[in-house]
Amino acid sequence: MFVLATFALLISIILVLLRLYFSQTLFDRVLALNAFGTMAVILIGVVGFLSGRPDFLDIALLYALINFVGTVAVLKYFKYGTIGDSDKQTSKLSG
Amino acid sequence: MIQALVLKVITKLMVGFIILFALYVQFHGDYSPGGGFQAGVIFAAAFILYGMVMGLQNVERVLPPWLTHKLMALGVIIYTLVGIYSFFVGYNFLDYGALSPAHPEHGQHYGILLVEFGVGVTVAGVVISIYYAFVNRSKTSKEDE
Amino acid sequence: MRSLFISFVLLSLTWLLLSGVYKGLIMGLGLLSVLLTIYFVRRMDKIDGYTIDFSINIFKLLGYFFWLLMEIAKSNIEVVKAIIKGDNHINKKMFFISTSQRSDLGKVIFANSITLTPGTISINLENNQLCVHALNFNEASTKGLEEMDRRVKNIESGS
Amino acid sequence: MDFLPMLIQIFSWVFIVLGSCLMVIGAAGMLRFADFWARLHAASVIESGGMIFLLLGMCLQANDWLIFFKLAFIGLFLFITGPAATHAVAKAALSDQSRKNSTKSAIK
Repeated sequence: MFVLATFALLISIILVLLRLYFSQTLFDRVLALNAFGTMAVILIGVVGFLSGRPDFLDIALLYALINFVGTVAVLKYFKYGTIGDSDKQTSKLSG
Repeated sequence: MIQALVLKVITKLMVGFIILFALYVQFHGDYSPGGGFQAGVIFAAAFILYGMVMGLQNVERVLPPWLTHKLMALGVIIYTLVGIYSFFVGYNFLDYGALSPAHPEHGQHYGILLVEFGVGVTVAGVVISIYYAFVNRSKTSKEDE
Repeated sequence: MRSLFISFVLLSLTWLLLSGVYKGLIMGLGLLSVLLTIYFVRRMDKIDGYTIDFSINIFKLLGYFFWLLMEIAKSNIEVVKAIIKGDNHINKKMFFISTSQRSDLGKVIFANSITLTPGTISINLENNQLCVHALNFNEASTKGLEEMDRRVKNIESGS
Repeated sequence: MDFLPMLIQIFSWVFIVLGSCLMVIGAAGMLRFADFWARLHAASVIESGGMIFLLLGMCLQANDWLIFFKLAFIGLFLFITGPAATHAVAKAALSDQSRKNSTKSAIK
């Protein structure tokens, strides 16, 4: 059963990576990256069950967290040009 | 500061759990995968997320830059003090048995815990300092234009 | 004071459920960790001056959660059908819907529920107006969203 | 009492197969749709349906309370942050689109 789930996840990861490769805009890539992250989290859990060592779940939780932070960082960087404060940007727009 | 209300509320909700998860990884180094380095990175990730969503001034007031610089040194000091303590009591450098001569097993447990704590503090300090340095650099380079 | 107690209980429960090692030393470190976390979170709340208003009825929230799971299952079937039919049979539309929740948390729960059900995605939340993008727009979808809005309003405990 | 474990096994099989199917269909949808806004919905199938079903199936297979709770935490975390991330992507894409449109009309 877990072998089946692993194969399904690997196939969908390959499909998403193809999307990542053949997309034109940035947001397509961020979207594909986000979906890839979700799949990777579940793949870690499934492989942990498959090898009979489910203590990988800590790593899966960590990956979910880093995926969220990374998505926010990429979006913020491409919207404002910095991952820090964007007050300068707003003052530039208004002034 | 991001104006999206959804991101703001979600960040405020999750940041506490992220910090707690970092401390959990820190103190369970010998029961599950993880340890000082990962814990430091998660701890820093919580503050970086907060800084990205709620603005740089806020995060710099929660954890001032001078404090992160001190934290970098503090971790190394903890690490070294553990080593030097065992040195002075008459063991080898970083021989954890020195921490509890009657039960060397317990001593090793405490030693690993302390050394991992030092590693975690240093990594958290370094990663947050890198974030501050990176952000301030991009700010000044924009002023140059 | 009440929020302090709630956050302490929640964080301690999280630690105990995650940890699995119930020895004195680790439990003591857990207590220290919870206190440190509460210190940081209170500090953040004080500095940015934005606290989340937790006026939510927990039992109603659980009931809503199961209703939401049913909705997710239903709309998953719809979107899978749309994917199999392909590009020519979809009717994309972007429209506005008004939110009637009082607290920020209620609005965010509503927006997140819309995004969680496949087929509708919340795009922009501003001044009680929520911009929604639907994959297969018809009359029933606005009705469903209005019912969801009513249910989310229902879980907010009245002051 | 042999009935209950068998029922649990059957349910976890069904959930895992269903979740795997939803994952593959969602990924195929991301590849198939031509438009970014349609792809958002395909990604949403992956992040809600497939994720929930696979994690439920794994929860039923867990033979330890600790593993069960860790899976529940992962599920809850993805349940809360996944939509927020999708929302952020959609919002950024919308503002980018409107900015491009406004510069185009300004040039005209």
